[in-house]
Amino acid sequence: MMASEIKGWGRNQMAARAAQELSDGMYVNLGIGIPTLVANYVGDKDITLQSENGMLGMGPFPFEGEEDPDLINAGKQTITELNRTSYFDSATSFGMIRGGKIAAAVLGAMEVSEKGDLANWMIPGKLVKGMGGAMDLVAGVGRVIVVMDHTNKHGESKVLKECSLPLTGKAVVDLIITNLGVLEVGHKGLHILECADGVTPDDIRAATEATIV
Amino acid sequence: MMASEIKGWGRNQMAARAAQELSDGMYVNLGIGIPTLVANYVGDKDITLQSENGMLGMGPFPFEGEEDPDLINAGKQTITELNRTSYFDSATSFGMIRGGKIAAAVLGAMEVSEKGDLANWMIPGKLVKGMGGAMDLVAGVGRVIVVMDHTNKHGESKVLKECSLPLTGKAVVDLIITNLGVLEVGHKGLHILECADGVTPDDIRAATEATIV
Amino acid sequence: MNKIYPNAAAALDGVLHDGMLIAAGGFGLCGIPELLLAAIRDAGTKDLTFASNNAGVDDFGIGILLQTRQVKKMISSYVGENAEFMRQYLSGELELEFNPQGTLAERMRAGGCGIPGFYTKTGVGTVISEGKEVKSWGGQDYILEEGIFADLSIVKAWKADDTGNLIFRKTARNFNPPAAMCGKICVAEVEEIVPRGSLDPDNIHLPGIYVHRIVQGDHEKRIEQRTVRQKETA
Amino acid sequence: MNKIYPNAAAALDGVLHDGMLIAAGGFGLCGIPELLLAAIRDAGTKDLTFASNNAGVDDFGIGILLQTRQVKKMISSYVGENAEFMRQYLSGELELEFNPQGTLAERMRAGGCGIPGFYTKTGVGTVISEGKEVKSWGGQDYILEEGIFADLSIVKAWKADDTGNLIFRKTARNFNPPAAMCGKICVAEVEEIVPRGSLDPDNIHLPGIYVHRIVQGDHEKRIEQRTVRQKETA
Repeated sequence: MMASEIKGWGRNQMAARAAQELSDGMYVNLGIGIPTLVANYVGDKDITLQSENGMLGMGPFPFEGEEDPDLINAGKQTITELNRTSYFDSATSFGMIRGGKIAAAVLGAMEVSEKGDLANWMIPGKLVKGMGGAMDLVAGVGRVIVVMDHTNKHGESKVLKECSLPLTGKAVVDLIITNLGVLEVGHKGLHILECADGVTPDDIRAATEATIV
Repeated sequence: MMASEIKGWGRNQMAARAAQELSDGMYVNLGIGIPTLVANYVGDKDITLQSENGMLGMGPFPFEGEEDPDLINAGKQTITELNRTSYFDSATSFGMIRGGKIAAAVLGAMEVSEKGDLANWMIPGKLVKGMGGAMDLVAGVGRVIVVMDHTNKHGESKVLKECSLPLTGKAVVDLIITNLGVLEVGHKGLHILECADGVTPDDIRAATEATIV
Repeated sequence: MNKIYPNAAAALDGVLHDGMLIAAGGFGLCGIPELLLAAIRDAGTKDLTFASNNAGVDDFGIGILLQTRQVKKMISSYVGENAEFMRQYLSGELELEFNPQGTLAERMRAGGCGIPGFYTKTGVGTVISEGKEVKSWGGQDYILEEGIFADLSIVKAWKADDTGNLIFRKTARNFNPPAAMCGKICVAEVEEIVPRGSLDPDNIHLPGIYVHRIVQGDHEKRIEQRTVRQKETA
Repeated sequence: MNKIYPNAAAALDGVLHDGMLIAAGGFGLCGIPELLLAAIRDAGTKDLTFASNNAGVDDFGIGILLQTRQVKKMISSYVGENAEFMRQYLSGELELEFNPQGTLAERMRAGGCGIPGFYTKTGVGTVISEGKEVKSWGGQDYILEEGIFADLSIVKAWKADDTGNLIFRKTARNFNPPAAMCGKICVAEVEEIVPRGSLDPDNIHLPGIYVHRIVQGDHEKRIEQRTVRQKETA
């Protein structure tokens, strides 16, 4: 069976799996895309979401007609506040990120290496939009959790011995959650912690270029 | 006539002279002692006083019975606020000092050198209390104005070729106001800008160890 | 001390010159100094370098100065959402210095606080670290980043009093305080000027010492991505 | 997530150990964590290093820990007003590291913001610069100062909500926010705990992310120098 034929988890299942990594009392930063969905699966855990443009305690999207141009998240989407919310400036916001006060960040990725290197901001020769806050987040937060498809649209592994794209951070990733399962970044390579529904460890090995120990 | 016999200006006259250096719209930090008196002589100039423990817009002492333990100045005295007042933390306060946002500081001194070196925090072998915010102020503010007696209690010049006491700052003083007059720190030495009442330039030269050009 | 100016053009009078470095507040289109940017466009000042997290969109924010070719260089963390930007950048007309977002914010604050350099681990092992001094603490490498010292700061606040004390609203605060701190001159545009004494001294977000000129005006406050949820029907 | 503790001793349970570095808020006797200092005295923890602008007076503030010989070292800018301090210092029982006040505040903020070092011109050419790296920008020398990374922060605020959002009152804010930021664990004592949602999100002085434990209690709030003016009689 070709790795590219294996489906494993869908977007929501990956998000739900990432949510399991979060525990009560944590302050967490969620990236754009699948990571945003993680908020739907925290259940009754007391999680406070940071938006790096200057907010702790990010609430859901507003109801139609209640959008506030002064209240957006880091993806520039209109959002709402909660009864725990605080606002602050960008220097303070990244101070808490750089200072390790954010327990975890859940981010998407283009590539991850077996050493925990992360590439998610730039494809040379293509339109380059910038790293935004990603480099600060991966350098600063307590735990970096990557959520992404295991392979790209050509069926090639995105979990590599070495990243081929320019890095967002070096040796920063702690956990990789893909449609095929969960991999932990260890000192000597990756460990398979869990396989997605209908996926075997061998399926993961077959779909992975990086060293799995 | 011995320098030590010359009186020149009193404390309030020195403070009044220092106040002439301040102009409309300035943010100013006043040290303890004679510098504090400067506030009495700003007239209708729009001066905002900073207290480096975290306040802009320092008001006068409170009326009896209205003292607030949460409202003190850098000399730990109870004070009041004004309708322009803002409060902030110590890192922000010294950020504005270090960042050159305070136009002028008026400070007392033990010794000043002809190069603008200032010593006002420590006498070796004596009780050492610490520099507090003095080193930050002299390094950071736009203009450092020293107000002090021209000579010490032994009649010795406090305006020297070189300071003998440990420095608060090197080449930081712009203007020296003493009981004898006003001296500006120039590239090649001190310039007499003004003599106190009944004091001649020769009196100042006689009372000064530093080079006056 | 009169800090209040009748309009944005007056508030910028005498402080603009070709080739200057301007630090601008705002994140995306949120909390941007839209009136001052329009006034800079009208003034025609050229060869500008902007330290600003974003570059606006084609017809709003710094984007309007890209259309008129007034910008020589951007120091930014993210410049998507702007086709004209990309065209000028790819054709070599526009210089671009990418800064990680937190590094950019801290560089502004540092400049305002008299700190010419600071160490951060953000960007270690990436292109951002190229050519920068590296120093280790506890076995971890950090790179030296420099404070930004701007010729001019332009910021947008919610309310000001006439002494320049500013308050911001919700996430429109963002880069405005650090941007305001790092300029030799800071001009602030606000939605409302309130009487002295009506802002709570404990809740001034940016003390008036940082703000040299103030202008009040109507703001479009455009929303970049309108996202909503549906009210559940009972 | 329960951050509220019944008393200062409970709030410090498990976080004290001999030889630790504690960052404390307060300026003079204003805004000091008086309940937590008393609890540390009662806990008997020894060989403490305090990063604190001042050392209290003989019978209040950090002074009470000097009386019990629990302090090994002070990192401070000003230690006057404390005879016992001077006695221990002159006899060699107590180490003292003087920091300029702004350098101390910035070192705390830097530690809290993941900045291990920054350059400042404060102290250049003085004893403070001895043994420190020097670097020049624009012909001006700056010295390298290091971030403070404390084992514990103890601070005093006016009000807290149960998520740890804090607000301070007037000049009692002072070193409390930077001190709170630089500790692995931060314990805050407050005059009042208010319901969640009753603090204005725009006016939180220190977000709850920095605050791990909260205790409410009565504060003496001693005045160090009572200065007054006379009411003019009409």
